[in-house]
Amino acid sequence: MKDLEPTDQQMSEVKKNTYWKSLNELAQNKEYQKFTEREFPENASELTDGVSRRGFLRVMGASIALAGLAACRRPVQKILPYSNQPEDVVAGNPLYYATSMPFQGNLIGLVAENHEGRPTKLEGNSLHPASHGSTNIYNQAATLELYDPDRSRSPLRNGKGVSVEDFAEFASSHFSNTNQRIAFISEANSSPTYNGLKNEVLNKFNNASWVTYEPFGEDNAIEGTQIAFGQRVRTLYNFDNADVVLSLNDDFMGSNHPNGITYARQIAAKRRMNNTGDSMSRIYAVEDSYSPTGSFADHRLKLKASEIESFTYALASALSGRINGLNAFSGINNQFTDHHWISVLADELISNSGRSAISAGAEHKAEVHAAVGAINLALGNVGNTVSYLEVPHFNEQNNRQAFADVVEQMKTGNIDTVVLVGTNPVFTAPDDLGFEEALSNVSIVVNLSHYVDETARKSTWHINRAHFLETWGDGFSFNGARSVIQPQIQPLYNGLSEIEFLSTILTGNLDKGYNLVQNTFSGYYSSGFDARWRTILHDGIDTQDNFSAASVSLASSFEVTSASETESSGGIEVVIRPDPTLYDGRYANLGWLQELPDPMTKITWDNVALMSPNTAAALDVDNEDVVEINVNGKSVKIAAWIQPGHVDNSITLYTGYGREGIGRVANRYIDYTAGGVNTYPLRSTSAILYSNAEISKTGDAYEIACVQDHHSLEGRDMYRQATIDNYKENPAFATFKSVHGYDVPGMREAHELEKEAPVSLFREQEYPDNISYPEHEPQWGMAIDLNSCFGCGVCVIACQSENNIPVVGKKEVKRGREMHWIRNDRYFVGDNVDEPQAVHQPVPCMHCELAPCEEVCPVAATTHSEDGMNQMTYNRCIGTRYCANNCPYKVRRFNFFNYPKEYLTTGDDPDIIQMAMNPEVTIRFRGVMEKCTYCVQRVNRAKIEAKIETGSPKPADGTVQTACQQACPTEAITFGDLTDEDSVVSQAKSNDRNYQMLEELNTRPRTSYLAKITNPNPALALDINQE
Amino acid sequence: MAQIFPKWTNQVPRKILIGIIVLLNVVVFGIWYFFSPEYTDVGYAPEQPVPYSHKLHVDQLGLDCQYCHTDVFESKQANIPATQTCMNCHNIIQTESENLALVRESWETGEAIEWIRVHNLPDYAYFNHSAHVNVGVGCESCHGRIDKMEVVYQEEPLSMGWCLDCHREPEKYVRPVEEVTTMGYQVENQLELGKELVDKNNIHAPTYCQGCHY
Amino acid sequence: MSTNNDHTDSLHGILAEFKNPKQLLDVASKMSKSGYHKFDTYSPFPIHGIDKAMNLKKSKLGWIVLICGLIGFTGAVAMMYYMLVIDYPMNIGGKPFFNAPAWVPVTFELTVLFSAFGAVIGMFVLNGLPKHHNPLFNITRFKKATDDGFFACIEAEDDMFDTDKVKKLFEDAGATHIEEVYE
Amino acid sequence: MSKYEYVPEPALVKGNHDFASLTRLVTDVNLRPTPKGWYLAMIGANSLLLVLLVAIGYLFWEGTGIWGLNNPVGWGWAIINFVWWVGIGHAGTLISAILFLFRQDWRTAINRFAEAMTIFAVMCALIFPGIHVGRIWVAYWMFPLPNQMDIWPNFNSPLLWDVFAVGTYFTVSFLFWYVGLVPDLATIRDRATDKFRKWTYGIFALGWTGSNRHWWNYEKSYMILAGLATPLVLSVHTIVSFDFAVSIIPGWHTTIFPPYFVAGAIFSGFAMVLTLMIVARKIYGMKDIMTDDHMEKMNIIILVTGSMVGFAYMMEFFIAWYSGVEYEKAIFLLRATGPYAWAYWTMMICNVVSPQFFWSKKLRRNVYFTFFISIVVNIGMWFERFVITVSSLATDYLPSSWDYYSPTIWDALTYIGTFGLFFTFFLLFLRFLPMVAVAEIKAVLPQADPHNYDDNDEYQAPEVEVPESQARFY
Repeated sequence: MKDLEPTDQQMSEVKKNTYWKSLNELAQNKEYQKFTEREFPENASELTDGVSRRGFLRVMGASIALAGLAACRRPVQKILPYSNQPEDVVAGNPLYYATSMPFQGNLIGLVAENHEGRPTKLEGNSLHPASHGSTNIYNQAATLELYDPDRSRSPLRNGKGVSVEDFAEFASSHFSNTNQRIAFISEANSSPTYNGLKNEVLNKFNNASWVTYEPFGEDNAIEGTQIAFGQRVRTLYNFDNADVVLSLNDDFMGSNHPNGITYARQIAAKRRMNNTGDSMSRIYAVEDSYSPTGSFADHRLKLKASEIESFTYALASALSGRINGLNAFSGINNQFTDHHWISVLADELISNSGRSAISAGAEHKAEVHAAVGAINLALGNVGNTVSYLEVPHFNEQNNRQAFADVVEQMKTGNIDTVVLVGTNPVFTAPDDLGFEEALSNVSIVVNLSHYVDETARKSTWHINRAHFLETWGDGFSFNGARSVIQPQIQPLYNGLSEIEFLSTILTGNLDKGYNLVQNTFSGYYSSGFDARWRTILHDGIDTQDNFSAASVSLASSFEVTSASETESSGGIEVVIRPDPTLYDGRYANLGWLQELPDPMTKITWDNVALMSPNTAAALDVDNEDVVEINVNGKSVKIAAWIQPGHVDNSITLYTGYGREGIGRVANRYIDYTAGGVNTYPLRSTSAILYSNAEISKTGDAYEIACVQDHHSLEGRDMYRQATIDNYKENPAFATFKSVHGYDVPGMREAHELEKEAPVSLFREQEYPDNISYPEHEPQWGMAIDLNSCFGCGVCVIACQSENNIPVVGKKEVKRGREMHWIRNDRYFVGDNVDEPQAVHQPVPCMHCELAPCEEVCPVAATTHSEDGMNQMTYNRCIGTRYCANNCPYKVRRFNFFNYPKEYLTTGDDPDIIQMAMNPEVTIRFRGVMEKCTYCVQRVNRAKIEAKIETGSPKPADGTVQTACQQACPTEAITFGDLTDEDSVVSQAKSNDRNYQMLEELNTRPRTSYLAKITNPNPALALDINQE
Repeated sequence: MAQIFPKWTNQVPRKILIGIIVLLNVVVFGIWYFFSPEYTDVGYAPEQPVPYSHKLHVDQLGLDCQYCHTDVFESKQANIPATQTCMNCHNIIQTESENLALVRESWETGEAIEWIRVHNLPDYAYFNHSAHVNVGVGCESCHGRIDKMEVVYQEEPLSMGWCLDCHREPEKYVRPVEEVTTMGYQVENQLELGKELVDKNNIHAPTYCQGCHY
Repeated sequence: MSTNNDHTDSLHGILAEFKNPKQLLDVASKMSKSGYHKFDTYSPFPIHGIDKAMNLKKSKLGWIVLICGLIGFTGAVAMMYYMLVIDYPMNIGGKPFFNAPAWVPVTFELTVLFSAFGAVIGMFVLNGLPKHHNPLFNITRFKKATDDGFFACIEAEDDMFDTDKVKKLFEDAGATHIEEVYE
Repeated sequence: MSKYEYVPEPALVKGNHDFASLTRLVTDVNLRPTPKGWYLAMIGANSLLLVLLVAIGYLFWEGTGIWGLNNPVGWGWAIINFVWWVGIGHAGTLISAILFLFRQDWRTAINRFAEAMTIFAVMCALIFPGIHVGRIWVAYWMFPLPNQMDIWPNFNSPLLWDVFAVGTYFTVSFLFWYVGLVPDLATIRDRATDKFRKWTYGIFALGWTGSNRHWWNYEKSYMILAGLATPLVLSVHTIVSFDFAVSIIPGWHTTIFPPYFVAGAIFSGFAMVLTLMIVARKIYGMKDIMTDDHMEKMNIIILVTGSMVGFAYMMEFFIAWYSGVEYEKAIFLLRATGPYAWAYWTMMICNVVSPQFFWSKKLRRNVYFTFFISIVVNIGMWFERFVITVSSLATDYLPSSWDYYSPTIWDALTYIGTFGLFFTFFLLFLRFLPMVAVAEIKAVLPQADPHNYDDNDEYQAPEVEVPESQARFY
């Protein structure tokens, strides 16, 4: 990556230096007028291929009648070179800059790919400990958020558009009264600059109160450590050292966990099987709803969320007799005391003392976290698999309590001004607090947010927030690495970042975020700052001053306060969780995330009431039947969905849907009702995770767009797995012969003829020396390790971002026309209907050497390249769909409509979303087929670079990473040159577990799978058998 | 019974047949020629906002292509020079020229000069300059004798068939990498030399689709 | 356009109508046995056995069709070979460029297509059709030839043509009407 | 000739017709003023044609997405309709060519009619491959035309074979039809009284005189065309079946398809001819030519081909089981029991059960029952294509991609619209062209045979002695 040397000059001389650009700036110059004619604001750079590329196929279709005439003379195209060329920019070559994305207040290090000044793709920063080079779905979707045309575009005063200068003027007058009673309600933020400003604010305003409010977060975990250790610290796991992991309803690998990328990477690394000699960790999951972590576990126990607490105490109690430090739990007797799992887990944890880790779901009570902390401490895990970090920006008081107190103050009229920073409590606050009502008691409400959201509409002042890709910022990763946020583009709508916003409130001036951040960092270094700063910007991370580990001991006052016997009420309970693809709703307007299938249910565009088959039968409902869920007088109507593996008598609801008025995507897409139901009204302060509910069937039905209709493998062999013992006994368990007991047809004859591939009636193409492919080219191949995939779906989003895959909308998904080039199949397997195992299998194009799709194309639009890829030539395609029919893997996607047009043109707006498009990939027009290309644009770029540098078009191993591979947090996907025997992918393919899907068809896929290995505990396996 | 058709009508079918044959030939030839880039694109010479003369700068003043198109060996694009590049010299010479008014304006305001694109490939055809010039495809092979052009025009059809001519038989066209920017390069033993260069530079010009389309 | 029996026009031949297919068959046999060459018979449908009676030679159409069929066959193979092997060989599904089994259907179809063209066009060419103007159409009665009339005609160009002899021959054969046909 | 060896045919033309009366019977239809009923029918057909144009227009504007297609099911009604219409289009050429080669003189009553139906059915069929592609404006890339891209079609693709097969079939059928029409056009030319008809029919009659020298080449040509059309007609549905059989999809990938498709095509084609014939002969009073004997013979063919198709259905199951391929077994079980079982059983009842009624001679000769079954058979054959096309795609290898296909209103409108096209052309045919091959049917009258005249050149009707043992058949 290249480093960017930002100077004041670059920031201030926007006009001269066209590298940075904003729409408002454009509005004043004449390029802006052409903005709608051309599809990109390419004022800054030479018109690239990509710029006009995307328009072409569309124009071809729209003006077919004109084609004959227009062919005589082409339309005039203009090239706009730089006036003064920035030093780093080589027109046509992308630049890469480090930055970071704040997620739940913690930073994840990223590298942004920029084309002529517009970031188009985000990758993980391999130097950053929260990323290790990979990303989660929200990181990938951030580019779309940046170019979201529905983002708020200007400050609003009582709903009327004003300028940011007006706000500065207001701030300097209104906030000159330092004695007013101000409540600051902020999102979680780890930024040292921000927290510095927070302290300044609290110093300046005598009667100010500051609360941090997040609808989901680590509040309970922090309270738990307070109870257990008397310290408000962060729990950080190091699964690299954990041989046994117990998750108590904690989806720590999932996208919503603030440290999910790292945890997933660690867990997968601990379970990687390169040969039969390797060992792997064992994971136990106790959970109510099926989570990706649960699907990755070796053993999974279904418990209602309300039972987790009792289960935890029963476990602690069982351990208390055998190890020291858990005296507080001795004598607890509850319904789980005699549970088979308790004794098995106790044995397992004790025999792995110091090498085990127990985690609890973030929303569980503080007492549960306290108990888990005590157990981890007693087991000697602290320091090995668990550490506790002192986080400087944690507030002293309980955030949730503080928030409730502030709301109470607002209600009673004791607050004059409320400042809301990046948070949306009108939408997300627990219903019993009555936040909206409380807010109406406050005379001045100032809000900073990306969208004119529910809270912004109730505010006196709304300030449009700058996206993190537009602003300077800083912060810490979850594990405490200090990082910077480096802007990639000038704010498109002149928004303010949260530090600029606070600074304006403090000073009344519009300060530049760059100065604020640089000041913070220059404070850290008394000498040599400039060089240090350059390194920090280049690396995106400051290696110094990370969080320090707290030494913890059990608080002397620690005791189990809550009732030891928490008998569940027996009724149906409702559990409310953040959505696996939209989180708390802040990403609801991002089409990529709306259309990303839920990892476990494969539902897009909506939330549903997840329930077990038994519960559904008891309620007499089926998929898509609308049920009314009533909790303490509040009710929502939502479609039911049967989730195998869900605990009985429990319903899981996701938040984040049912948003109103924030954008076209979140509200409704095209002409079809989507966007789900707001479930926050069912949440209350006393029942933040679960509460008892009454369910009734309404008799209505609501269509749900689920991308997978069939969830059983039907006994087929697409997915292969074995226990580690079986693997060691029979390392070749995954081969076709092992699975079926006989060879692939034609293979026996092939052995006789000493050939490697099955013999068939058909001749194959041969190059000289009897090889199938020319030697002067690399031969690409991919291996997907099923032992690492837990179904998060980031590969899907990364591919969507890299390859300009359109969003098609709920209606089209419902019709079965989703466009994702890589999909993540999820099957439920196993003989036990109540305890199905969920498995994940990513399926991109297999790039078959003997591709069935190629033979049937009448116009040779899909053929084979010399580097062994199945090529799809869009501009030759006439759209017979025969190739898709004839693909046994069903990986081809057809543009039934002009999806890119609907997706890229957003009504009356300039087509700003097009700026998110990768200029190196053709936008596909209506009527053409498309599919995974192995990211051929990356491959070809690498080949050209290698050819120029070395004379050979074979790039060094690792030079080319496909988008899915690069994004994958568990490194499940490997890609590279098969002619290089030492390449990572060749190594992976030589693994015993390597198998080809549908090998008997003799399509010879270049993409193969490594079978999954599970590590069950014999004690529990027996248990299941006995049942 | 009266004759329905006069006697001369017996000649009509033959005439119609000949007519159809002639017409078909005309149509085929017409489409083949008039609908091809050879006819539609070659010779496109739009008037540029600044009357920049390649003939003057290249032929008479002897500037190398790379003086202005600096990125051609590094990037997929042979960049159109920034105004800055013009001003390197025109700060000093021809500072008052009317023809250069737009250049000076651009330099002062920072706004781009809107050049008209001459050589334009369809958006689905991915062409990389660096991949070509680094293995000895000369500028003039595609752009013609730029040094003789007062106004730049399109010399070659830039059609797929035309690209394939060279991709199939690169030895007919390649030259030593040092000679890439040479105008009017010609050797007698092109085929022999070309074959040597193809071997030396390990040229395997792709003729599969993904070489250019993705 | 000529009028009926316009004697200024040259004589085309003599046309006679007969009652039924049997008579026509008989007169056909008589005409050919008498040594006439330029004669013809006309009927609304082909009459079984009249080819022998008229001493017609085997039709050359079969040869024309064979040649056309061969053109279709070789043309198809040559076209595909040029396109997929010589001009732009592409790796399609890992199959060899010269993928003979896959070419059978198109080769067959083009062979049939060209043969059919040969059969139809050849037939019309052999019959000298289209010929919209025909001296026989001057005879009103000749309309019946496509309905229920059976006619025989000896053309004036025949070496042995003699109006009286011809008329006599037709009369003997039982012709119901005899007319002179003028150009 | 011994009377016991000769199994005589019932008279092909009923009633006391001679050459002239047959000419009048057939060609008067074209020469009479247009009946009002024809206009009414034409309005109906044109309305449907308009529906087709609207449906296609909207398709051009919006894209193939207006149909119910989805990801696993890339081919839906368009391909079903294509195969169905092509199948129907097999009857004409079969009757003209194969029955001609087998010297089945009864074909003369219906061959013109069936050939016309063939041509119009193939036209309806040809619409679909043209419009079902995503980018209709570049569909011409399927033809091997020289171009500046220097790229050619892929002759390995069954779809391209289809282009050549159906294109050839249409061309040859049309030529065959036209060659047969020429003498009859001459008949109308000679009977026409107004100048317009004389001119138009005259131009297309090409100056036909009925010369026996011409007839000689003509018959040769006709026989060669029949000889060419016979393998052609078998090849066309064979190649259409290759669209499926050459693929890799379970339920498609099977060698039984060519014979089974051809049998099905004949089956549906004869049914369609019957449907049309029963109505037309009533309206136009052609019962003397298109007799109940014809209907019965065709019903026997329907019975035979229907049973062949039924045999094929069962053989598919047997082979699926016998092959031991799990995907193959699964797809056939799913057809009979899965989400498309309703379509499968509709097909079975219509195609396999309904023709079995024709074992009864009484039902074979019952006009109303035949009409009913002929329609049922075509419904069944449509469902056969539906079952093959959709069910295989909907549930193929990977259970994850299984999806249900349901059509939209535009699928239905396009299909209905093709009937508009079909009937528009058919009505024009009935009105303006002789619906029976007059010259050919005259040739099979006993009067046409010179042997049936005595020494005084007087017609003697041949005596037919029907042996006792055979008599019950007639």
